[in-house]
Amino acid sequence: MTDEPVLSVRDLEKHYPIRKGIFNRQVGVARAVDGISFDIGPGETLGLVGESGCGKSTAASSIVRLEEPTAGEVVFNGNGRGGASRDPGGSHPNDVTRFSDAELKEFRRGVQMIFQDPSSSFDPRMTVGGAVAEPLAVHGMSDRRRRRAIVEDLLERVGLSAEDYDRYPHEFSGGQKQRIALARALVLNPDLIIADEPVSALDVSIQAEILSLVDDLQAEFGLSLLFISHDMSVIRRISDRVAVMYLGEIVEVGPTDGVFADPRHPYTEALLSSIPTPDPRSSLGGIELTGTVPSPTDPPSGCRFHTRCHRVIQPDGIDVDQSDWRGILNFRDRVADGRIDVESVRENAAGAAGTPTDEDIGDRLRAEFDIADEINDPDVESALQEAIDRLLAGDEEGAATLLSERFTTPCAATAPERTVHAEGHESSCLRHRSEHAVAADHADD
Amino acid sequence: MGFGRYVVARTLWAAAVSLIITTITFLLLAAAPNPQVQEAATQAALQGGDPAEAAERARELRGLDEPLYVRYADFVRGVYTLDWGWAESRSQPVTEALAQGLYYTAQYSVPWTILTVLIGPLVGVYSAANMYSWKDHAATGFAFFGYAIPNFFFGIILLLIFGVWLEAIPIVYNTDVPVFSVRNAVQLAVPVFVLVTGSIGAIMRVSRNESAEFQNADFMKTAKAKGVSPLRAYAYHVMRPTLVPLSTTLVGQLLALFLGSSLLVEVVFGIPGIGRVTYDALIAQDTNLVLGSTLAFTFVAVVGNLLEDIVFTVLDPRISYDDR
Amino acid sequence: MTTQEPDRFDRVDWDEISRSRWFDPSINGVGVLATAIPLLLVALYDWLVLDERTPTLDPVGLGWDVGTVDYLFLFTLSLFAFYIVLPLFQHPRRTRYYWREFRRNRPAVVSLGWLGVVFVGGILGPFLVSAPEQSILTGYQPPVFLSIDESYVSTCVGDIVGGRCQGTWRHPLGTTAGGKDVFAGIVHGMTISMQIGFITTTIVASIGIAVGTVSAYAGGWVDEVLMRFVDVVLSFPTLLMFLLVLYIYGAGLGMFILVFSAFAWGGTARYVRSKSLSIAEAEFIKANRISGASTYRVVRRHVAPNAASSIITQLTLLIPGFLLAEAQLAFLGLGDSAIPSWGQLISAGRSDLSFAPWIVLAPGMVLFLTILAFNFLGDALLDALNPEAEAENA
Amino acid sequence: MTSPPLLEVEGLTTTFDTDGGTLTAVDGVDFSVDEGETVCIVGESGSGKTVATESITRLVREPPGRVAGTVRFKGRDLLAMPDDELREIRGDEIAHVFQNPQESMNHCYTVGWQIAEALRVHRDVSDDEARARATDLLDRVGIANASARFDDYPHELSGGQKQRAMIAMALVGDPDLLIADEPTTALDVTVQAQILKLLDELQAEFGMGVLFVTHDLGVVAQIADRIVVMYAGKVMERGGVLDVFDHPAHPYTRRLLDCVPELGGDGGGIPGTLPDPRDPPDGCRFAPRCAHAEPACRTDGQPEEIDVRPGQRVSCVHYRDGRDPSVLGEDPAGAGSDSNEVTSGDD
Repeated sequence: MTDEPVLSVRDLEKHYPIRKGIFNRQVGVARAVDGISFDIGPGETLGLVGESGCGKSTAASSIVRLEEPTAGEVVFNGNGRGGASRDPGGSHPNDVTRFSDAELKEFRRGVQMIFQDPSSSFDPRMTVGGAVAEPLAVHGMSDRRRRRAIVEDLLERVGLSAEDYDRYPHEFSGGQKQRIALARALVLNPDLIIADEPVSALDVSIQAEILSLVDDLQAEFGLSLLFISHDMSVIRRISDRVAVMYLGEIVEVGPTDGVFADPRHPYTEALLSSIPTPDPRSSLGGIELTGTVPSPTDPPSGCRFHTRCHRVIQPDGIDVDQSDWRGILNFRDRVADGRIDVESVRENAAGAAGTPTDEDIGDRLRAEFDIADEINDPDVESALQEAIDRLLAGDEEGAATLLSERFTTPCAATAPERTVHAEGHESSCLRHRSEHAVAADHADD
Repeated sequence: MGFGRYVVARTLWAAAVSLIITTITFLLLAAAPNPQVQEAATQAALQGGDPAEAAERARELRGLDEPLYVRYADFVRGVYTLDWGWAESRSQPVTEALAQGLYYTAQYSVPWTILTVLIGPLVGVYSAANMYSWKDHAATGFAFFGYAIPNFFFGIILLLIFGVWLEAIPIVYNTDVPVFSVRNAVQLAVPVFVLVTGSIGAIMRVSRNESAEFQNADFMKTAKAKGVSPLRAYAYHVMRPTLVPLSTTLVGQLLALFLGSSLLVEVVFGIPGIGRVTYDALIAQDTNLVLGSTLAFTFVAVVGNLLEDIVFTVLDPRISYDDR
Repeated sequence: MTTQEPDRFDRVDWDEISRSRWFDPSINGVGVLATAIPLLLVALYDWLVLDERTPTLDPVGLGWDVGTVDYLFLFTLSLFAFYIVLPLFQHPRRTRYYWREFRRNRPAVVSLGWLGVVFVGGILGPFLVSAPEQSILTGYQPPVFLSIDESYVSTCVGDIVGGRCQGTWRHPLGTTAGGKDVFAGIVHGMTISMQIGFITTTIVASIGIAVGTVSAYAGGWVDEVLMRFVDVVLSFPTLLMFLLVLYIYGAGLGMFILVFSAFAWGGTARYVRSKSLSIAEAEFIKANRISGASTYRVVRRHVAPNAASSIITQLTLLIPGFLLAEAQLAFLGLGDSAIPSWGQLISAGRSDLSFAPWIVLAPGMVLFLTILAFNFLGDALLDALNPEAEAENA
Repeated sequence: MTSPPLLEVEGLTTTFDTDGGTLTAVDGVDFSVDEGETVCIVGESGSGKTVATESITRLVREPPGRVAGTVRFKGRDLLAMPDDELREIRGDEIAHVFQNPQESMNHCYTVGWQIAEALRVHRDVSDDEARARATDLLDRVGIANASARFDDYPHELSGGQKQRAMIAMALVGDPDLLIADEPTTALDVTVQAQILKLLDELQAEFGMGVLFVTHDLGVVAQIADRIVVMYAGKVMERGGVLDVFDHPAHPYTRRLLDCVPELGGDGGGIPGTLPDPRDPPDGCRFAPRCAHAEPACRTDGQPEEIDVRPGQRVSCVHYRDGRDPSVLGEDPAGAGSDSNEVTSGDD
């Protein structure tokens, strides 16, 4: 019972249909969240981090059923529902996605949310006291004086005063509004709070204050926290464990210290290295991600990160410089998309020195994709040169065919499995294939 | 790529709307007692005949004894083949009567529309550029005056001043003067002025408010930082985006005024345009002509809305045709 | 209430609370019901018991015959009182804030004053000023301080000085050709204008809000069908439709109100829909849903009130359109000539413009000022209720 | 430093007339930028840093704004200059990149048109030349397939691409000074890293001076040569980036650095809020929120700036002659830990 997680998410999916035309035909799906799994223990903070558009906020709204998840299971053991065991049919009695309306309403007392934008977090026509008291009224507390007493006490706990009850949202600063939002999230005494980028609209100095407040409240009331942010330093400050999300999938999960000290997925590595270190002696740099950001409507096959990965695997028989390899793959993808305009390259090369020769243009192309002028593997070099020649000769299709036949990566073919690196530290990258892979199905642990 | 298809789809929709309106008009007519049939019955009764029989004959004569769907089919066919019947009060086909009216309506509508479209947005943007100055207040005052004063009332007052007291314009529009002549221009000046004051106010307000938003937009700061001169900045960066929301108001406003006030203005100034034709038909209980002018105005409205939608899509590059 | 130990959020026994449920009606709803029920009873009594010719209030000794329009008017007045005016007193802090914003626009304050006069005049006027009556003998009386050539008037109420009939306080704004007092006509016209304004606005708002929110919340094909329908409604040239209806069925005030509200709600519905959609995106709506509030509660407590504050502006700007339309039709002689509206007065004086201009000018100016006042008011409300402006000033 | 600085700002004061009185956003601020140098203005939102940079080329709306002081750029006073002369400099010699690329582009025109516009207003170029130059710049800032992107509308580009296009727009006139106002705040970290790197490369290539506004101390540490710390319209401290990070002198700078746990701070934030710019405190602007404030801090206006180290100056009474600044705590970054030792368990 003590080991039971408060929240346990399994293979959660949220797909949005994409409709077009007069008849609203469904022409595809956007896989905003595509099979994520994680647990949050009692009193624990899990940080969910990723770039904008990776699906972290959608994940949050699917968990609390602000939006109906497409598939998957969300088991919530808080609110005194703990200790339940799986039905013989395999479904869990605490599965939020199967809750009836009444159960759902009760579940809402156990899970609350805080949102990003302090300015739209409150009904402009309602006093903040009224807004904080609203959940109490929703759940049937009809005694106005009692509601007021509870809310006044709570406002003081989050660092405001009881007199603020009758003031309107526009009278507060962003930081104060987030405190009020915290009060509203707490008022039903939930077991879990989901915070969706609660500090990203605030100044650093205010951020720090809010984070401390969250820390204190969490300790006092034994809250569990799912903390969503794109800001690695905020995540580091608040989380016990981190889950890194990329394009609808969790690519790495583990204890904060472990992940920050030893990121095992190339994406986590790139993300960490992108944070500007507040040390004036370190130089600018880190890993620069090249390639285009794929759309969730058409995610790349295999490992979703392979189109931007700086560690993308070379197939057997090819052994070139890693940055050349990345460049060749980018070049290949761009040619395949027909998005290389030879004419404009020619024009730009012309600006430098007279009429450009094919060689100049070839060099320019290589420079654009960070490919060395001469690749040390002669086979690769000749194939690449052949493709460039075809491209310059106007045979775009030929170049594309050649490139896609010649240069492939296992990352595009195989979806990586989870690999366990240390206690609770897992990541999904093909580079870890040799290590021990976990079983694909997750039993309740 | 999608633009052609969008236009086609939108046009089809406009056609559907016109059919719906035609249908409703038909139903309204079908549900009401026909004044001519009643008249025939009354006549028969007065002359000692059998009113019921007379009514029956009158109904037969007008094909009212046919089943509803047949009449409906006939009606729709008539509407779309421009076979709008005979205007008894004017002893000419309805379409011809309307065409004659249009000749006079166009004489003041064209200058009025052009003036409104040209002056309205310019004054609005100017007003926004000088926000809260006396120029802005003056323009705002004029705008409010313009759309608050009822056109017919304003027309009466001006007619009282210029027609009765100063005798500068004829009290009743003179159809004998040539179209392109000073005298025609003089006698049309007052109605055009009345209509421009009425229509320009709303357009000025919309362009003022919208452009006020755009001139405070970040991209204006960018333009300024690029070294763009204020005149160029207003012409390119404020005027252009203002036209997008304005296009939706502009057509609507002009249409509303055209459909409503032109009738009043023609009655006040005695211009024998479409509005006057409609009015006379109403007084004379000429069903075919009333119906014809109503349909004519309705189709103008439908086409106007169609144009508005298409212009809006052309003006705003952010709209994708697939979404609509 | 325990004083030593204040209630704390983490000491609430929710099991106990969720077992007790009871109905908690708001004072506003109670108020409206309290006025609507007697009104309905009177209306039923009027309809079922009294014969057509007996004035409704005859049993209590009053001569006022309450018509359908009057019932509707009284009902909308009670809605206005309990859902617009009363909340202003219930939330003094917010009212003060809006008033501060509103007060900055001086023309709007003046406009509000003028509309107050029209409102009070429209409600109390008919009880204080008797309806203008035909009296051919006292036709063409000039307004006070003005005069008219003796030859136009058959009997001059005031003095005749130098062959000119002087105006008197008995007819402060003069009389029409038929001897109807213009001032009394204007006061009674206020009632008509208020009735048109209140009733059409209420109908338009009800249909518009209902269609708009349903469209926004239902989505899918319901949304599609409703919005296409709105397209059709908006394509109708209202004035012409009215001409047609009037041509076929004849027109009274009730018909006018019906037709105009039936064709005017399209814009409101569209507006409410887009407003509801944008409000539904706001995080406070998510916060409420996450608190377990039902869709109905969210719409009623948050979406509708927030959309309403913007609709008020839009509706304020619709009213002058109705007044203008009524005046236009009356002017064309197509309205119900039994209704003492401003438009009727204007049209009555049109042929006498050259020598008795007050018959047209007085009601025309009142109409103009009223329309102007509504426009100023709408403009100021737009600024005062604009949430963006609130954020900037915060 | 013998040659005069590229940009020299003295006593820059920007006020706005509002309904509630006159609001002083920037209050007598001095700073300078040398050729090829990156100066960062750091501060919380509302500290006046954006207004300060926009006042340099008088981009603030006047009225209600009013800009006073002197801004010498290559020896000429921009604030005393007639408008048309200043316009020649804007976009040509001094270029701006703003925070929000989404809003900073006009949605009605193509990206290429907007880049070429900057060129067209300053040079007499043909359409083809303008197009060629704009395409070239798009290519240079790393937008793939530049000639096709030229005809895209802003909404067709991603946030990062838009900011790259904005940079291309700024570079059109080969500026000597680039003013970048939080250019990466609205972007993802991975994109931010790319943009910062791009700016760094372009600065080396074009030899521009860069005035960079940010609240992110990580970014500051990465790119700045010198720092100006602003608070409530006043400069609190200035100096070389190493000096300020290693030995922050002003209590405000210290608290700011403390907000960053990576620097060993407590991450406790700064209690209180910015003063009302319509009614600023009498003494040091930071005194109401300062843990070390004493009566002398609350009178006589913002203290004079005092040299604490070559090139590092601070505006704080504790550094006045004969006073011992050690009351503020000894160690720079760790200074805050003395006031709040209980915080733990966050890592």
